[in-house]
Amino acid sequence: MMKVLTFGIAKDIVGGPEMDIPYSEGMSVLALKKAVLEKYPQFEKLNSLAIAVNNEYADDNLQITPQDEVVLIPPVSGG
Amino acid sequence: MMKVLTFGIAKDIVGGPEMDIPYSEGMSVLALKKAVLEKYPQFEKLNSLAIAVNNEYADDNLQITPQDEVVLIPPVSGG
Amino acid sequence: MENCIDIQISDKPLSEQTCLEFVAHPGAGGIVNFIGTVRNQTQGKAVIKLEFEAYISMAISEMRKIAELASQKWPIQKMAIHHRVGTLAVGEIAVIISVACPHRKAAFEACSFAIDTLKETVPIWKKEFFENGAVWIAAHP
Amino acid sequence: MENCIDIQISDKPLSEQTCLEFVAHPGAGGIVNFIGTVRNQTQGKAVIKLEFEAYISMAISEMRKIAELASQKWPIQKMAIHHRVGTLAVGEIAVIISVACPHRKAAFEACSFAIDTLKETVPIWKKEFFENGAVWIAAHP
Repeated sequence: MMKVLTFGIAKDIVGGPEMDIPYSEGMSVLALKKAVLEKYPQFEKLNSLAIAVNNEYADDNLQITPQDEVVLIPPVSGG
Repeated sequence: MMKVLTFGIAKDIVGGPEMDIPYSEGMSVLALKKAVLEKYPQFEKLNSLAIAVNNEYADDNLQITPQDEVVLIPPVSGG
Repeated sequence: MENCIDIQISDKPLSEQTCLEFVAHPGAGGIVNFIGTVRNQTQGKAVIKLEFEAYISMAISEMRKIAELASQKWPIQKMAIHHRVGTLAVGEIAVIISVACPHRKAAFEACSFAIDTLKETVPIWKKEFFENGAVWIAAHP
Repeated sequence: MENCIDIQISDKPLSEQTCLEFVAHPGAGGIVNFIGTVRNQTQGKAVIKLEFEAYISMAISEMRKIAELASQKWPIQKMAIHHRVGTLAVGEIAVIISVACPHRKAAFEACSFAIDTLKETVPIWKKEFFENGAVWIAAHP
Protein backbone atom coordinates (compact mmCIF):
# COMPACT_ATOMS: atom_id res chain seq x y z
CA MET A 1 0.00 0.00 0.00
CA MET A 2 1.12 3.56 -0.59
CA LYS A 3 0.09 6.70 1.23
CA VAL A 4 -1.49 9.51 -0.81
CA LEU A 5 -1.94 12.92 0.84
CA THR A 6 -5.10 14.97 0.37
CA PHE A 7 -6.01 18.67 0.64
CA GLY A 8 -9.11 20.80 0.16
CA ILE A 9 -12.12 18.98 -1.17
CA ALA A 10 -10.03 15.83 -1.64
CA LYS A 11 -9.64 15.66 2.14
CA ASP A 12 -13.43 15.94 2.53
CA ILE A 13 -14.08 13.21 -0.06
CA VAL A 14 -11.55 10.83 1.46
CA GLY A 15 -12.57 11.73 5.01
CA GLY A 16 -9.05 12.58 6.20
CA PRO A 17 -5.65 14.02 5.26
CA GLU A 18 -4.45 10.83 3.52
CA MET A 19 -5.61 7.63 1.87
CA ASP A 20 -4.00 4.27 1.13
CA ILE A 21 -3.82 2.90 -2.40
CA PRO A 22 -2.50 -0.55 -3.38
CA TYR A 23 1.01 -0.05 -4.81
CA SER A 24 2.62 -2.17 -7.52
CA GLU A 25 6.20 -1.70 -8.71
CA GLY A 26 6.55 0.79 -11.59
CA MET A 27 3.02 2.07 -11.04
CA SER A 28 2.27 5.11 -13.21
CA VAL A 29 0.52 8.31 -12.19
CA LEU A 30 -2.31 7.34 -14.54
CA ALA A 31 -2.72 3.99 -12.77
CA LEU A 32 -2.76 5.76 -9.43
CA LYS A 33 -5.49 8.13 -10.65
CA LYS A 34 -7.57 5.18 -11.82
CA ALA A 35 -7.18 3.47 -8.45
CA VAL A 36 -8.23 6.68 -6.65
CA LEU A 37 -11.30 7.10 -8.89
CA GLU A 38 -12.26 3.48 -8.38
CA LYS A 39 -12.15 3.84 -4.60
CA TYR A 40 -13.80 7.31 -4.55
CA PRO A 41 -15.99 7.88 -7.62
CA GLN A 42 -16.86 11.39 -6.32
CA PHE A 43 -13.54 12.58 -7.76
CA GLU A 44 -15.11 12.15 -11.23
CA LYS A 45 -17.34 15.15 -10.49
CA LEU A 46 -14.44 17.56 -9.88
CA ASN A 47 -13.31 20.02 -12.54
CA SER A 48 -9.89 18.38 -12.53
CA LEU A 49 -7.67 16.07 -10.52
CA ALA A 50 -3.90 16.36 -10.74
CA ILE A 51 -1.23 14.38 -8.96
CA ALA A 52 1.88 15.91 -7.45
CA VAL A 53 4.93 13.75 -6.94
CA ASN A 54 7.66 15.23 -4.73
CA ASN A 55 6.23 18.75 -4.94
CA GLU A 56 5.89 18.80 -8.74
CA TYR A 57 2.89 18.30 -10.99
CA ALA A 58 3.36 14.80 -12.47
CA ASP A 59 2.61 13.58 -16.00
CA ASP A 60 0.33 10.57 -16.34
CA ASN A 61 3.21 8.36 -17.51
CA LEU A 62 5.59 9.15 -14.62
CA GLN A 63 6.45 6.03 -12.61
CA ILE A 64 5.94 6.31 -8.89
CA THR A 65 8.46 4.82 -6.45
CA PRO A 66 7.65 3.83 -2.87
CA GLN A 67 9.72 6.74 -1.47
CA ASP A 68 7.82 9.43 -3.38
CA GLU A 69 5.57 11.95 -1.68
CA VAL A 70 2.34 11.62 -3.63
CA VAL A 71 -0.46 14.19 -3.27
CA LEU A 72 -3.92 14.56 -4.82
CA ILE A 73 -4.38 18.09 -6.21
CA PRO A 74 -8.07 18.96 -6.73
CA PRO A 75 -8.85 22.25 -8.57
CA VAL A 76 -6.80 25.00 -6.91
CA SER A 77 -8.39 28.29 -5.84
CA GLY A 78 -5.74 30.44 -4.20
CA GLY A 79 -5.36 34.18 -4.58
CA MET B 1 -1.70 94.21 -19.40
CA MET B 2 -2.71 90.79 -18.17
CA LYS B 3 -0.92 88.52 -15.74
CA VAL B 4 0.10 85.03 -16.94
CA LEU B 5 1.32 82.51 -14.34
CA THR B 6 4.29 80.24 -15.01
CA PHE B 7 5.50 76.90 -13.64
CA GLY B 8 8.42 74.55 -14.23
CA ILE B 9 10.69 75.48 -17.10
CA ALA B 10 8.33 78.35 -18.03
CA LYS B 11 9.20 80.00 -14.72
CA ASP B 12 12.91 79.64 -15.54
CA ILE B 13 12.47 81.11 -19.03
CA VAL B 14 10.41 84.03 -17.80
CA GLY B 15 12.61 84.53 -14.74
CA GLY B 16 9.77 84.47 -12.23
CA PRO B 17 6.36 83.00 -11.34
CA GLU B 18 4.43 85.32 -13.68
CA MET B 19 4.73 87.56 -16.72
CA ASP B 20 2.72 90.46 -18.11
CA ILE B 21 1.28 90.36 -21.62
CA PRO B 22 -0.53 93.25 -23.34
CA TYR B 23 -4.25 92.45 -23.23
CA SER B 24 -6.82 93.45 -25.83
CA GLU B 25 -10.54 92.78 -25.50
CA GLY B 26 -11.65 89.42 -26.92
CA MET B 27 -8.06 88.20 -27.11
CA SER B 28 -7.85 84.52 -28.05
CA VAL B 29 -5.62 81.85 -26.51
CA LEU B 30 -3.81 81.66 -29.85
CA ALA B 31 -3.09 85.40 -29.76
CA LEU B 32 -1.81 85.06 -26.21
CA LYS B 33 0.52 82.21 -27.25
CA LYS B 34 1.89 84.36 -30.09
CA ALA B 35 2.50 87.26 -27.70
CA VAL B 36 4.32 84.94 -25.29
CA LEU B 37 6.50 83.49 -28.06
CA GLU B 38 7.31 86.95 -29.35
CA LYS B 39 8.49 88.08 -25.92
CA TYR B 40 10.31 84.81 -25.07
CA PRO B 41 11.39 82.94 -28.24
CA GLN B 42 12.90 80.18 -26.04
CA PHE B 43 9.38 78.73 -25.71
CA GLU B 44 9.68 77.67 -29.38
CA LYS B 45 12.22 75.07 -28.32
CA LEU B 46 9.88 73.27 -25.92
CA ASN B 47 8.10 70.04 -26.85
CA SER B 48 4.79 71.79 -26.36
CA LEU B 49 3.19 74.85 -24.80
CA ALA B 50 -0.41 74.72 -23.61
CA ILE B 51 -2.49 77.43 -21.98
CA ALA B 52 -4.79 76.81 -19.04
CA VAL B 53 -7.66 79.19 -18.44
CA ASN B 54 -9.38 78.86 -15.07
CA ASN B 55 -7.84 75.46 -14.34
CA GLU B 56 -8.79 73.91 -17.70
CA TYR B 57 -6.75 73.29 -20.82
CA ALA B 58 -7.92 75.94 -23.29
CA ASP B 59 -8.47 75.65 -27.05
CA ASP B 60 -6.66 78.15 -29.29
CA ASN B 61 -9.92 79.91 -30.16
CA LEU B 62 -11.15 80.48 -26.59
CA GLN B 63 -11.52 84.17 -25.80
CA ILE B 64 -9.78 85.34 -22.66
CA THR B 65 -11.46 87.81 -20.30
CA PRO B 66 -9.56 90.05 -17.87
CA GLN B 67 -10.86 88.08 -14.87
CA ASP B 68 -9.52 84.73 -16.10
CA GLU B 69 -6.65 82.93 -14.39
CA VAL B 70 -4.27 82.24 -17.27
CA VAL B 71 -1.34 79.85 -16.91
CA LEU B 72 1.45 78.68 -19.23
CA ILE B 73 1.66 74.88 -19.22
CA PRO B 74 5.01 73.62 -20.54
CA PRO B 75 5.37 69.83 -21.10
CA VAL B 76 4.21 68.08 -17.93
CA SER B 77 6.30 65.38 -16.25
CA GLY B 78 4.50 64.22 -13.13
CA GLY B 79 4.31 60.66 -11.87
CA MET C 1 17.37 36.73 -8.94
CA GLU C 2 17.73 34.49 -5.85
CA ASN C 3 17.91 37.33 -3.31
CA CYS C 4 15.48 39.41 -5.29
CA ILE C 5 12.52 37.11 -4.72
CA ASP C 6 10.59 36.83 -1.46
CA ILE C 7 8.02 34.04 -1.20
CA GLN C 8 5.96 33.60 1.95
CA ILE C 9 2.96 31.64 3.15
CA SER C 10 1.69 32.76 6.52
CA ASP C 11 -1.23 32.19 8.88
CA LYS C 12 -0.74 35.74 10.21
CA PRO C 13 -2.16 38.90 8.55
CA LEU C 14 -0.12 39.94 5.51
CA SER C 15 1.63 43.31 5.42
CA GLU C 16 1.72 45.42 2.29
CA GLN C 17 4.38 47.54 3.97
CA THR C 18 6.63 44.49 4.32
CA CYS C 19 6.27 43.69 0.62
CA LEU C 20 6.90 47.30 -0.38
CA GLU C 21 10.03 47.47 1.78
CA PHE C 22 11.30 44.24 0.25
CA VAL C 23 10.84 45.36 -3.35
CA ALA C 24 12.30 48.85 -2.78
CA HIS C 25 15.16 49.25 -5.26
CA PRO C 26 17.12 52.42 -6.09
CA GLY C 27 16.77 51.71 -9.82
CA ALA C 28 13.03 51.04 -9.68
CA GLY C 29 10.78 53.41 -11.58
CA GLY C 30 7.55 51.55 -11.10
CA ILE C 31 6.23 49.27 -8.40
CA VAL C 32 2.94 47.49 -8.95
CA ASN C 33 1.16 45.72 -6.10
CA PHE C 34 -1.76 43.41 -6.40
CA ILE C 35 -3.74 42.89 -3.21
CA GLY C 36 -6.43 40.25 -3.16
CA THR C 37 -8.97 40.72 -0.39
CA VAL C 38 -11.85 38.59 0.84
CA ARG C 39 -15.07 39.73 -0.83
CA ASN C 40 -18.34 39.95 1.09
CA GLN C 41 -20.27 38.02 -1.54
CA THR C 42 -19.91 35.44 -4.32
CA GLN C 43 -22.57 35.44 -7.01
CA GLY C 44 -24.94 37.28 -4.69
CA LYS C 45 -24.49 34.98 -1.70
CA ALA C 46 -23.14 36.65 1.45
CA VAL C 47 -19.74 35.32 2.47
CA ILE C 48 -19.23 35.06 6.24
CA LYS C 49 -15.63 33.91 6.29
CA LEU C 50 -13.15 32.01 4.23
CA GLU C 51 -10.51 29.37 4.81
CA PHE C 52 -7.35 28.81 2.81
CA GLU C 53 -5.56 25.50 2.96
CA ALA C 54 -2.18 25.04 1.30
CA TYR C 55 0.11 22.17 0.39
CA ILE C 56 2.81 24.43 1.71
CA SER C 57 6.06 22.92 0.40
CA MET C 58 4.73 22.68 -3.15
CA ALA C 59 2.91 26.02 -2.96
CA ILE C 60 6.16 27.77 -2.02
CA SER C 61 7.91 25.98 -4.89
CA GLU C 62 5.19 26.94 -7.42
CA MET C 63 5.12 30.56 -6.24
CA ARG C 64 8.91 30.73 -6.66
CA LYS C 65 8.56 29.28 -10.17
CA ILE C 66 6.11 32.05 -11.04
CA ALA C 67 8.53 34.73 -9.82
CA GLU C 68 11.42 33.12 -11.72
CA LEU C 69 9.41 32.76 -14.92
CA ALA C 70 8.22 36.37 -14.65
CA SER C 71 11.83 37.44 -14.16
CA GLN C 72 12.73 35.76 -17.45
CA LYS C 73 9.91 37.51 -19.28
CA TRP C 74 10.30 41.01 -17.78
CA PRO C 75 13.24 43.02 -16.33
CA ILE C 76 12.20 42.53 -12.71
CA GLN C 77 14.40 44.00 -10.01
CA LYS C 78 12.53 42.67 -6.99
CA MET C 79 9.40 40.59 -6.51
CA ALA C 80 7.44 39.47 -3.43
CA ILE C 81 4.56 36.98 -3.34
CA HIS C 82 2.90 36.48 0.05
CA HIS C 83 -0.14 34.25 0.54
CA ARG C 84 -2.26 33.89 3.64
CA VAL C 85 -3.61 30.57 4.97
CA GLY C 86 -6.10 29.76 7.73
CA THR C 87 -9.35 31.57 8.52
CA LEU C 88 -9.93 35.04 7.04
CA ALA C 89 -12.73 37.54 7.62
CA VAL C 90 -14.28 39.72 4.90
CA GLY C 91 -11.86 42.47 3.90
CA GLU C 92 -8.72 40.66 5.03
CA ILE C 93 -5.82 40.29 2.62
CA ALA C 94 -5.47 36.85 1.00
CA VAL C 95 -2.52 37.57 -1.26
CA ILE C 96 -0.04 40.34 -2.05
CA ILE C 97 2.14 40.41 -5.17
CA SER C 98 4.64 43.25 -5.47
CA VAL C 99 6.87 43.80 -8.49
CA ALA C 100 9.56 46.45 -8.99
CA CYS C 101 10.85 47.19 -12.49
CA PRO C 102 12.79 50.05 -14.08
CA HIS C 103 9.64 50.98 -16.02
CA ARG C 104 6.00 50.68 -15.12
CA LYS C 105 4.64 48.78 -18.13
CA ALA C 106 6.74 45.71 -17.30
CA ALA C 107 5.71 45.92 -13.64
CA PHE C 108 2.00 45.94 -14.57
CA GLU C 109 2.39 43.03 -16.98
CA ALA C 110 4.50 40.93 -14.60
CA CYS C 111 2.18 41.50 -11.64
CA SER C 112 -0.89 40.63 -13.69
CA PHE C 113 0.82 37.51 -15.08
CA ALA C 114 1.81 36.43 -11.56
CA ILE C 115 -1.68 36.59 -10.05
CA ASP C 116 -3.23 34.91 -13.11
CA THR C 117 -0.69 32.08 -12.93
CA LEU C 118 -0.93 31.75 -9.15
CA LYS C 119 -4.65 31.13 -9.46
CA GLU C 120 -4.00 28.36 -11.98
CA THR C 121 -1.03 26.50 -10.57
CA VAL C 122 -0.38 27.07 -6.87
CA PRO C 123 -1.80 24.30 -4.63
CA ILE C 124 -3.88 26.45 -2.32
CA TRP C 125 -7.59 25.87 -1.76
CA LYS C 126 -10.27 28.33 -0.75
CA LYS C 127 -13.40 27.36 1.16
CA GLU C 128 -16.12 30.00 1.37
CA PHE C 129 -18.56 29.90 4.25
CA PHE C 130 -22.13 31.13 3.69
CA GLU C 131 -25.13 31.38 6.02
CA ASN C 132 -26.16 27.86 5.15
CA GLY C 133 -23.07 25.92 4.25
CA ALA C 134 -19.60 26.04 2.78
CA VAL C 135 -18.10 25.43 -0.65
CA TRP C 136 -14.60 24.61 -1.92
CA ILE C 137 -14.23 27.21 -4.69
CA ALA C 138 -13.66 26.01 -8.26
CA ALA C 139 -13.92 22.34 -7.27
CA HIS C 140 -17.04 21.55 -9.29
CA PRO C 141 -18.26 22.69 -12.73
CA MET D 1 -18.38 58.16 -7.12
CA GLU D 2 -17.84 61.45 -5.21
CA ASN D 3 -16.96 59.85 -1.85
CA CYS D 4 -15.17 57.00 -3.56
CA ILE D 5 -12.36 59.14 -4.95
CA ASP D 6 -9.50 60.52 -2.88
CA ILE D 7 -7.20 63.01 -4.61
CA GLN D 8 -4.25 64.50 -2.75
CA ILE D 9 -1.18 66.57 -3.48
CA SER D 10 1.23 66.79 -0.57
CA ASP D 11 4.71 68.02 0.27
CA LYS D 12 4.94 65.33 2.96
CA PRO D 13 5.95 61.68 2.30
CA LEU D 14 3.10 59.67 0.77
CA SER D 15 1.67 56.65 2.58
CA GLU D 16 0.70 53.51 0.76
CA GLN D 17 -1.10 52.40 3.90
CA THR D 18 -3.32 55.50 3.77
CA CYS D 19 -4.26 54.76 0.15
CA LEU D 20 -4.93 51.11 0.90
CA GLU D 21 -7.14 52.00 3.86
CA PHE D 22 -9.08 54.46 1.72
CA VAL D 23 -9.75 52.00 -1.10
CA ALA D 24 -10.69 49.12 1.23
CA HIS D 25 -14.17 47.98 0.23
CA PRO D 26 -16.07 44.91 1.38
CA GLY D 27 -17.02 44.07 -2.20
CA ALA D 28 -13.50 44.47 -3.58
CA GLY D 29 -11.87 41.39 -5.03
CA GLY D 30 -8.77 43.05 -6.40
CA ILE D 31 -6.82 46.13 -5.41
CA VAL D 32 -4.03 47.31 -7.68
CA ASN D 33 -1.54 49.93 -6.50
CA PHE D 34 0.96 51.72 -8.64
CA ILE D 35 3.83 53.31 -6.75
CA GLY D 36 6.21 55.57 -8.65
CA THR D 37 9.54 56.04 -6.90
CA VAL D 38 12.51 58.29 -7.64
CA ARG D 39 15.06 56.37 -9.69
CA ASN D 40 18.78 56.68 -9.04
CA GLN D 41 19.59 57.29 -12.70
CA THR D 42 18.15 58.59 -15.96
CA GLN D 43 19.76 57.38 -19.17
CA GLY D 44 22.89 56.42 -17.25
CA LYS D 45 23.29 59.74 -15.42
CA ALA D 46 23.19 59.54 -11.61
CA VAL D 47 20.23 61.39 -10.13
CA ILE D 48 20.98 63.13 -6.82
CA LYS D 49 17.54 64.46 -6.03
CA LEU D 50 14.37 65.56 -7.70
CA GLU D 51 11.90 68.39 -7.37
CA PHE D 52 8.22 68.35 -8.27
CA GLU D 53 6.34 71.57 -8.83
CA ALA D 54 2.57 71.57 -9.33
CA TYR D 55 -0.09 74.00 -10.46
CA ILE D 56 -2.02 72.62 -7.56
CA SER D 57 -5.64 73.70 -8.20
CA MET D 58 -5.58 72.46 -11.78
CA ALA D 59 -3.53 69.34 -10.93
CA ILE D 60 -6.17 68.32 -8.36
CA SER D 61 -8.88 68.96 -10.94
CA GLU D 62 -7.10 66.92 -13.65
CA MET D 63 -6.39 64.05 -11.23
CA ARG D 64 -10.07 63.99 -10.29
CA LYS D 65 -11.01 63.92 -13.99
CA ILE D 66 -8.79 60.87 -14.46
CA ALA D 67 -10.48 59.05 -11.58
CA GLU D 68 -13.94 59.98 -12.88
CA LEU D 69 -13.12 58.94 -16.43
CA ALA D 70 -11.66 55.66 -15.17
CA SER D 71 -14.83 55.10 -13.14
CA GLN D 72 -16.87 55.42 -16.33
CA LYS D 73 -14.71 52.91 -18.16
CA TRP D 74 -14.33 50.32 -15.38
CA PRO D 75 -16.48 49.23 -12.37
CA ILE D 76 -14.32 51.03 -9.79
CA GLN D 77 -15.41 50.88 -6.17
CA LYS D 78 -12.72 53.15 -4.72
CA MET D 79 -9.77 55.04 -6.14
CA ALA D 80 -7.00 57.13 -4.59
CA ILE D 81 -4.44 59.25 -6.44
CA HIS D 82 -1.80 60.92 -4.27
CA HIS D 83 1.07 62.95 -5.73
CA ARG D 84 4.06 64.37 -3.89
CA VAL D 85 5.54 67.81 -4.51
CA GLY D 86 8.73 69.47 -3.27
CA THR D 87 12.17 67.90 -2.95
CA LEU D 88 12.47 64.10 -3.07
CA ALA D 89 15.48 61.84 -2.52
CA VAL D 90 16.21 58.67 -4.52
CA GLY D 91 13.79 55.91 -3.50
CA GLU D 92 11.09 58.24 -2.20
CA ILE D 93 7.53 57.84 -3.46
CA ALA D 94 6.43 60.39 -6.06
CA VAL D 95 2.96 59.03 -6.76
CA ILE D 96 0.55 56.36 -5.55
CA ILE D 97 -2.51 55.23 -7.47
CA SER D 98 -4.77 52.67 -5.79
CA VAL D 99 -7.81 51.13 -7.42
CA ALA D 100 -10.33 48.71 -5.93
CA CYS D 101 -12.67 46.74 -8.22
CA PRO D 102 -14.80 43.64 -7.82
CA HIS D 103 -12.42 41.81 -10.17
CA ARG D 104 -8.73 42.18 -10.72
CA LYS D 105 -8.57 42.65 -14.50
CA ALA D 106 -10.48 45.94 -14.29
CA ALA D 107 -8.29 47.10 -11.41
CA PHE D 108 -5.10 46.47 -13.42
CA GLU D 109 -6.47 48.24 -16.50
CA ALA D 110 -7.82 51.23 -14.58
CA CYS D 111 -4.62 51.71 -12.59
CA SER D 112 -2.46 51.49 -15.69
CA PHE D 113 -4.75 53.93 -17.54
CA ALA D 114 -4.60 56.36 -14.62
CA ILE D 115 -0.82 56.57 -14.41
CA ASP D 116 -0.47 56.81 -18.21
CA THR D 117 -3.01 59.64 -18.32
CA LEU D 118 -1.57 61.41 -15.28
CA LYS D 119 1.80 61.61 -17.01
CA GLU D 120 0.15 63.20 -20.05
CA THR D 121 -2.32 65.67 -18.59
CA VAL D 122 -1.67 66.62 -14.96
CA PRO D 123 0.21 69.95 -14.59
CA ILE D 124 3.09 68.74 -12.45
CA TRP D 125 6.71 69.26 -13.44
CA LYS D 126 9.75 67.21 -12.48
CA LYS D 127 13.26 68.63 -12.27
CA GLU D 128 16.06 66.10 -11.94
CA PHE D 129 19.32 67.15 -10.31
CA PHE D 130 22.58 65.55 -11.51
CA GLU D 131 26.20 66.05 -10.39
CA ASN D 132 26.61 68.88 -12.86
CA GLY D 133 23.27 70.50 -13.39
CA ALA D 134 19.52 70.04 -13.43
CA VAL D 135 16.93 69.37 -16.13
CA TRP D 136 13.17 69.88 -16.38
CA ILE D 137 12.09 66.43 -17.60
CA ALA D 138 10.29 66.19 -20.96
CA ALA D 139 10.59 69.92 -21.64
CA HIS D 140 12.80 69.66 -24.71
CA PRO D 141 12.88 67.18 -27.63
